Amino acid sequence: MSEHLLSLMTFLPLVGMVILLFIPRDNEPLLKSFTLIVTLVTFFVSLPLAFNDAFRTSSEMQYTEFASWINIGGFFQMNYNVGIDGISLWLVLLTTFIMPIAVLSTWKAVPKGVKGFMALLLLLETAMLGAFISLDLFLFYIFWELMLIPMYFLIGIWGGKNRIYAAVKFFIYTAVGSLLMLVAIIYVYYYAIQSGLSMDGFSIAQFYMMEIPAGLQLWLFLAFAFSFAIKVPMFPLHTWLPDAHTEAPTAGSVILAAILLKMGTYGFVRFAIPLFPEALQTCMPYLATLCVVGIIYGSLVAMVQSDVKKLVAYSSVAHLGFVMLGVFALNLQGMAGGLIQMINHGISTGALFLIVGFIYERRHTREISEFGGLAKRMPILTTIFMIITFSSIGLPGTNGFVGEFLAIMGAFESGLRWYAVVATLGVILAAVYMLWMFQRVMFGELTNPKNAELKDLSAREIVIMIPLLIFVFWIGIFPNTFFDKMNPSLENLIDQVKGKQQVAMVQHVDAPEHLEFK
Amino acid sequence: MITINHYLVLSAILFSLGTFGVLTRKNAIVIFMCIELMLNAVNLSFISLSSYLGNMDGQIFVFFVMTVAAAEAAVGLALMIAFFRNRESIAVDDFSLLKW
Amino acid sequence: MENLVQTALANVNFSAIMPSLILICFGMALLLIGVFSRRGRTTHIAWISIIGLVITAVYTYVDWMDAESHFGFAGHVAQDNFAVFFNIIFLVAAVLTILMSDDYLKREGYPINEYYALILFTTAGAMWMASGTDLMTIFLGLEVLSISLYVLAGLFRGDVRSNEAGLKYFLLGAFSTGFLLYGVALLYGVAGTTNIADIGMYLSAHKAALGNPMTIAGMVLLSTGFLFKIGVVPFHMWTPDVYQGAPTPITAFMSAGPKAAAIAAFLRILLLGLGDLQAEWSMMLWVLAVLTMTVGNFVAISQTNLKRMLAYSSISHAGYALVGIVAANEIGISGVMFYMLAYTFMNIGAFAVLVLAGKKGEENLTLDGFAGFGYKRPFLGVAMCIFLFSLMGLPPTAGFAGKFYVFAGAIKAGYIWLAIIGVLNSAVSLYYYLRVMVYMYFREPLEDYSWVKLHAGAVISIVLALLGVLYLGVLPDGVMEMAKLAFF
Amino acid sequence: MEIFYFYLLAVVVIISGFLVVTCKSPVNSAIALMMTFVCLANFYVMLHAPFMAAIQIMVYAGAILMLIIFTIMLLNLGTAVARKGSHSVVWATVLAFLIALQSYFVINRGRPSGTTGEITADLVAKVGHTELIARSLFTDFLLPFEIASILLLVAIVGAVVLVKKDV
Amino acid sequence: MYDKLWLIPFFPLVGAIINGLLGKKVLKSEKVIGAIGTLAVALSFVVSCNYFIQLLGDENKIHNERLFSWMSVGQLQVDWEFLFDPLSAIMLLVVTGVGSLIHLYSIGYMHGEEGFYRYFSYLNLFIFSMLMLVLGGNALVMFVGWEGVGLCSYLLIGYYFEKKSAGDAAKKAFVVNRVGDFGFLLGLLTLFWTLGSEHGVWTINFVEIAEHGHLLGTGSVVVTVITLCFFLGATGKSAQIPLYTWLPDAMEGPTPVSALIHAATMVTAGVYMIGRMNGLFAMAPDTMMVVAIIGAATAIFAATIGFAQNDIKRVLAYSTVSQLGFMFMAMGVGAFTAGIFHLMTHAFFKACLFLGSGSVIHAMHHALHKAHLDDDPQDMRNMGGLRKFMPVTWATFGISCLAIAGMPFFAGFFSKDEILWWSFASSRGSMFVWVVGSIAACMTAFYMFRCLYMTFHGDQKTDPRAKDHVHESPWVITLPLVVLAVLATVGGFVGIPHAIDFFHVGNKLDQFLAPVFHHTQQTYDIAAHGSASTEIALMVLSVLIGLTGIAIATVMYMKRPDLPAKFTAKFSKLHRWVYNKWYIDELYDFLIVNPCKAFGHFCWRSFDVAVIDGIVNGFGFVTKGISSGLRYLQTGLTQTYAAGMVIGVVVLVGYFVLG
Repeated sequence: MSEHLLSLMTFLPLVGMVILLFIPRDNEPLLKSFTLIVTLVTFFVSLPLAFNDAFRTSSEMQYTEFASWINIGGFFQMNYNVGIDGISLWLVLLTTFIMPIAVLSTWKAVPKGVKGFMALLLLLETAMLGAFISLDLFLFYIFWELMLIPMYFLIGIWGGKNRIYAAVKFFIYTAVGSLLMLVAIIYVYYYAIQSGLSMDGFSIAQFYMMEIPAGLQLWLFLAFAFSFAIKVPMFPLHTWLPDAHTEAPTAGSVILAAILLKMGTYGFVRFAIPLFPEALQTCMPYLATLCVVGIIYGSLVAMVQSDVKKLVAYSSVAHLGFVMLGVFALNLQGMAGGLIQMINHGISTGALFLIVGFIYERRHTREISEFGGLAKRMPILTTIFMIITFSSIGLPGTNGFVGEFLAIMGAFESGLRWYAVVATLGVILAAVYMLWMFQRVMFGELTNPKNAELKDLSAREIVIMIPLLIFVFWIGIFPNTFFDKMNPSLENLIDQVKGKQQVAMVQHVDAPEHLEFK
Repeated sequence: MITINHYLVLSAILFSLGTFGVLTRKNAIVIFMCIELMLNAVNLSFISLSSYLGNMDGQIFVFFVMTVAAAEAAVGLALMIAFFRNRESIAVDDFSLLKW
Repeated sequence: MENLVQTALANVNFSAIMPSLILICFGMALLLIGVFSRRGRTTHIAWISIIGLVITAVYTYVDWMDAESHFGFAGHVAQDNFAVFFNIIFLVAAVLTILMSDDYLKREGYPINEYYALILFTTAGAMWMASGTDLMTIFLGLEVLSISLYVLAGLFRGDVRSNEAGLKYFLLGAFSTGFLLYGVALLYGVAGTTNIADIGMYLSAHKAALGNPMTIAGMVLLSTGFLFKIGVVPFHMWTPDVYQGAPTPITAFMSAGPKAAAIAAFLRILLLGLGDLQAEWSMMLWVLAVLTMTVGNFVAISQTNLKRMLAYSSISHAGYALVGIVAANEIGISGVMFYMLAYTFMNIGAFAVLVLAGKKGEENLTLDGFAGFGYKRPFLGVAMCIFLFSLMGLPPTAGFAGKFYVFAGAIKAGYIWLAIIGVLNSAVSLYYYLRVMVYMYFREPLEDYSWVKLHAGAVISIVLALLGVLYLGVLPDGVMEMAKLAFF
Repeated sequence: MEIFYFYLLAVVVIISGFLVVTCKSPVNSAIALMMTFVCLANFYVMLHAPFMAAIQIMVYAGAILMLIIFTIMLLNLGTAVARKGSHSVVWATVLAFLIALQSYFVINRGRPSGTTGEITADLVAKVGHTELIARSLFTDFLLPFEIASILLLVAIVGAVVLVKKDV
Repeated sequence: MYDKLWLIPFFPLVGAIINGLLGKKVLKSEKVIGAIGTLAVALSFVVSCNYFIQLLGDENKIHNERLFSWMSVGQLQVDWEFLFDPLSAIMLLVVTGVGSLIHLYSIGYMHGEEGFYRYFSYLNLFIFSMLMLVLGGNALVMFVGWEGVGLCSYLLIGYYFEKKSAGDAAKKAFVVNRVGDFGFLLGLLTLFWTLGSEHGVWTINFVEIAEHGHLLGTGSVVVTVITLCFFLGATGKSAQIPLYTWLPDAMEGPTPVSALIHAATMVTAGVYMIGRMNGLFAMAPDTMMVVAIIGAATAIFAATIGFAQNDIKRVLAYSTVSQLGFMFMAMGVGAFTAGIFHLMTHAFFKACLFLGSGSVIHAMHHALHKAHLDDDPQDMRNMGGLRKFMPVTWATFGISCLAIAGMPFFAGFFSKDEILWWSFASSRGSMFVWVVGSIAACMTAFYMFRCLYMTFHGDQKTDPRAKDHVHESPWVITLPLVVLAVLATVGGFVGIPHAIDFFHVGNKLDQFLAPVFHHTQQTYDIAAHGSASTEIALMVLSVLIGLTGIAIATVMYMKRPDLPAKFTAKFSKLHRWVYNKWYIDELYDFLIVNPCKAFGHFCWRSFDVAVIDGIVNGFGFVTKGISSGLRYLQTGLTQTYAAGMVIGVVVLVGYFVLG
């Protein structure tokens, strides 16, 4: 059983989708509850991962599965090669954890085509899980691209009024990056073969072993980084995000924020950085600058938004700036901070989008100016909203603090002191825009008559929020549950990268006559 | 003494004449005739080369080119007639519904 | 006299032309049956022709199994793996086309029974092109192919667009034949033979001949003939018009079968005949590939008629195929073969959807005509989406696998920039493919598409195409191995 | 002596070719084309290919051209309505000129360097051209010959399909 | 032995949760809710007392109680741990003691508010965070409390969230505090990083910092930077220049909140924090000097503003700022004990003052409400002569005024004089600081008595219709007043200065705090050198100064009530500036807030939308442009196509053959 756990977890939603297609389209309750069950089952299937103590001790890949998929002798070979370590573990769990919530959140929100909606959600889950668990670069790429399709439809069909622009922008923006990455993948593969590695598919384990001359690394790294940076999104490649978020339906935004964006950051941690450490060294200052600019810029722009969802979207840009800063710090604190911050962002921002969704379902507007004084009508929402707000501000005791603190600390320790200092300013700005928004939406007199009759959260909506709230505090107070299992893998990763960088410093690797450019 | 080049040059001239015709004439049938002219030019070079090299292949090729020309003539003219039935014209400028 | 007959018979080797032979026989049979069957009744003919094709396919498959090349007719044909692989492509194309044709022809009011015979002949011609080892055979195959296509394109004699398509195709085709022949003549003059292998041997034996302008001019002119058929910029201009004007199934067929045939012949000539000129032709094709991809994709963006848009997209796909030829290494070439097969499935599939979606006269095959189509006709909508994703080259579809191998070949051969231009182009292409989906799903339906009937034939061909697309996408290695074996 | 004859014919060919391209009325062009064919036949004879000359006359002048003229008459196209695209003429001239130039260049620089075969003028004279053609047609070129037959079949069927009025 | 420390913050937390979750639906009744809230704090007060006594009898005065690990990432090992030593012990008593009194008071004061449960759960939550801050055994746990109190003050200031001003004030408070926290974080990071990477001590535990702090080197740049960063944090929390502006606005909150948070406890966190890190600060003389100067400057600056305010709570607020200035002055000159001492006494009398004002406002509010008037119940110009209506309030208020004015043998007297003495005689002190301090003291006396007179004395200026509705508050309100007044009276005797220690009681407080401060003070020989006579002389002087202040007040607001008007008329410009708090808020808006917003707008409109998206969409447009250009090559004319082919051929052949 357990040796196929990952596959089971990954393809369960797909199977679910296929079954779903046979449910009559007009039987909406069944469709919804079926989807919910599938996602829940997936979650429970994935649960054992969390309680496996192997992660505490070993940095090895766990639950690995290997099957030769495509093998064309001489040309190339790709395998179904999956497994997880401390790095991907929590992202996988985050995915399986968020999905049921997302499904539950759409209970009333989907006006038409429930069937299609649910089917796409399930497809999306498979794609995302696949991307997180694949240890084969090619396999990763396949899932990576596969993610675009459902998201494109989710935004385009069930989105807001500007949805078409947003959907197409999202798709092309992301695809451009990944196509360049594809070229780089193929190139690095043949390069590996040419430099005499016996490649077993596109297995990253073997890619880690190869030595690439710095000049070449730079190009390849840029290709990878470009694609990941778009997904993260890092300034200045972030402009697809506000549109996509604003137009997407609630579930879409939640998944987009909570999981899809993590693909980019995860890509950096898993591929771009360990594959091309020297290139990273070269680009570090620029990348770090981008992160910091992203933090400040995102906060400033978020501050002046008039649309709640846009505001949250821009705040994501800032938060992910912290994540990337921590990751680029290349030390344990930084990386652990970055990783935990990925989870935090998933939880907090996901929750924020849910809340915005709740409000939107009631008022069908997201203009801040339309609100004010909701606190009087909906105390429960206010309380939850407040907690989430403060967690995303990074109040100690909530999850946000742990992540931001460690990320900053990591950056601080690794020669990026001044970046860290500026980033810390971002913490102030976070307070400014979040609280200002909160005040304008929740506080003040209840002037707008349309808000007078708002209902407070329903039981379902509370049920949706509770798990998120639990984790807000859990991560804030017992983050070690997560760190214990991350650290070995991270330490290993860091040693490896640092080691390579040292080697590169002392003796310059001279390439075998590498593929010439024509 | 007539060298091979004489023939080749001659065929080249004919060929370009044919091209010129194809590019300028408006009447589809005339254009087709110009194409025939081009084919004949090619035939000329085939045969001259064949006799210069002293092997049959070239001439056989011409043999088939003629067959093809005949076949094309049949089909082509049929097409023109069909078109003419609908448009009362076979001026090339008249078949430009499909564009851009 | 005796010895003449002996030598004549000595050359005969039917196993070298068996597939085309079967098709020809069936074609003639169909003509006869057509004569004796009531007018307007074409269904049985269609099915018979399919039987013929299937038999041929089976034979071809068996032929593949015993995996030995058959030569014959004094080195005019070779039924080698290469030919067999392409034969399969042609057969697939023909079957899918015929499946969707019957009801279409009836709807458009031209239930012509010669139609099927002509398609079989076309297929045979394509086979001769693929298996011909002598410029003469290839030329004749090409002509059989072209002439029947002229007819098929202009089949709807009452329809001005169809006439126009046929006429344009005919005039330009004949014109390009002129250049092709001139090229052949020059090469003949240089090498003194029209047998590809001999030309190759001659050129590699006499390096001096490589510098001979006649050789290179011959190479270029010869190529133009095939590039015309493949639809490469700047010889592509007939494509959109003809594709738009021709009956839709024919368009589907043209975009797959003949294109593949031309590529097959072209590959054989380039690799066996002109292998020593690789530097030149790969350079030439580099430029043309870039031009083709770019023009195809860019112009497709501003198209509103789907047939025309797909025509331009097929131009750009020809460009991708050229990328593999430029690479001219094992993976590149077998990539091209694979790509042609994949393209056959996805493109014919897409056209099959159009066949079903069209009203009589097909005025409604525009983007606006597809508003909300996906809701009203879910099956067709989903199928169309999958075909489009495959055309975009998204995993896990055949299109992705194909593009991947082609570009992999290019990269392995070091044509990084070509690959980059290629992927950027496919990024551009995303836009107009996505737009179709935008109309199908993101727009509210304007009409109820009540006229769309799911005819058995077309549906079968769509399903087959879907299976092909997904199979090639998920498990490409089997076919890829074949292509690899086919590479000589 | 022969060379003069060649030049004479060449001039005629070129002139008639030119007429084909330029004549207002398609009929005149057809006549001019006929002239060209005949002259070419002469060249074939000079090139020791009498049989080719014969079928040149028969097929081209006899069959194809007749067909063409027949069509012209059928569609009674008078002088082509002169929609003159003058600039197109200029371009065409330039292009045609370039082609001529290039081919001239090619022919001058390059030279046909094929492996010379055994078919010499006196062999042709001795055995007879027709027989030689026939030999190779029925031995080496059997397959193309068969294909050609299919080709004609296709052409016939096609022509019928395209032109017959009813379905 | 001290392993039950966690109970102390635990009770308020439980109280907060119970009231927060069940308050609205289940408990409902104010009695129950109030009881729970008060009880929770009272319990932790009891526990604290217990441990306090235990500590008194204990040689080892410093106890670090580790609960469980928080973050363990590489060298960063952070635990949830408590530090219980004399310093935190005293703070515990103050917080829980005053806290429980104020809870009791609130029951009466908040009576009938709809958010009653909310109020009490917030208040408990505040006590919890404050206790975390106080008990925090390492900088990070302290930071939890540090931001926690910020959060609670946000919640409580914004308690009347319908009022926009309340919302603004709350936001302002939190954001300004955040600026301080920014400093705190940076200081923490630099400290951790420097100690770790340069001296191999990876720690943020206070005890270990105190132990290894010296490694940083006295007066070194890094230690100065670190301490300055921490001090920035302190200025934020304790409303010092330049970050004091939030405190006056914070008066939007209910009065007990102002008493508890913005007078007694939270705002003193900065002082406490410096006391915690006295080792580090002592190592950085420059920082100490900065602290002293800022403290002095704040003390006098705030006092000036206090002159012209008419809102009773605002007056108190500015006096708080100014008193905090005193405390920082103390810290700055190394008089750590004195600082903490003043912190304590200030907690007593300022809490008393606020609660008194609360009682007045409460009364006024009722009166005006009954009379259906909407005059401002907080405006002193509507008061006067309330003495006869509410004697208890008047008495307690008066006592506290005496205390704050530093009248002999009231609590304020001892603490303030010790501060002034140290600032005069300490090795880190200076004449200048002393002078400024004394003037501030004088002004304090003046405006406090101004306040007293305007409120309770003179003839009543309240609207006649409301007059007879004014009456004394219920016992739950008066009881805390009395208790605090008593404390304000006798509280000072725990720290009798050596000079006037005639009965040799000794400075109990000093002795008690010795384990925390003496080591530092000895290491960096910080001490007040001077003869007892000088000290006594100074004492007399400062008493006189205080008296002068009171005298002026008496003259202006009792004997010649027309004078103030004259003055304001005479120095109208000055008065306007003072009245408008020197326009500091406006300055900040102009310098920081507005530019930020403007820049934000610029980034969004002009960069995000215009430039980046401009480029992105630009690609689209260009592509479409090219496309619609190219498509017209497709003329539909066969001969164009043919020409295209010919051109292609010509170019290719030309390139290969000629080229």
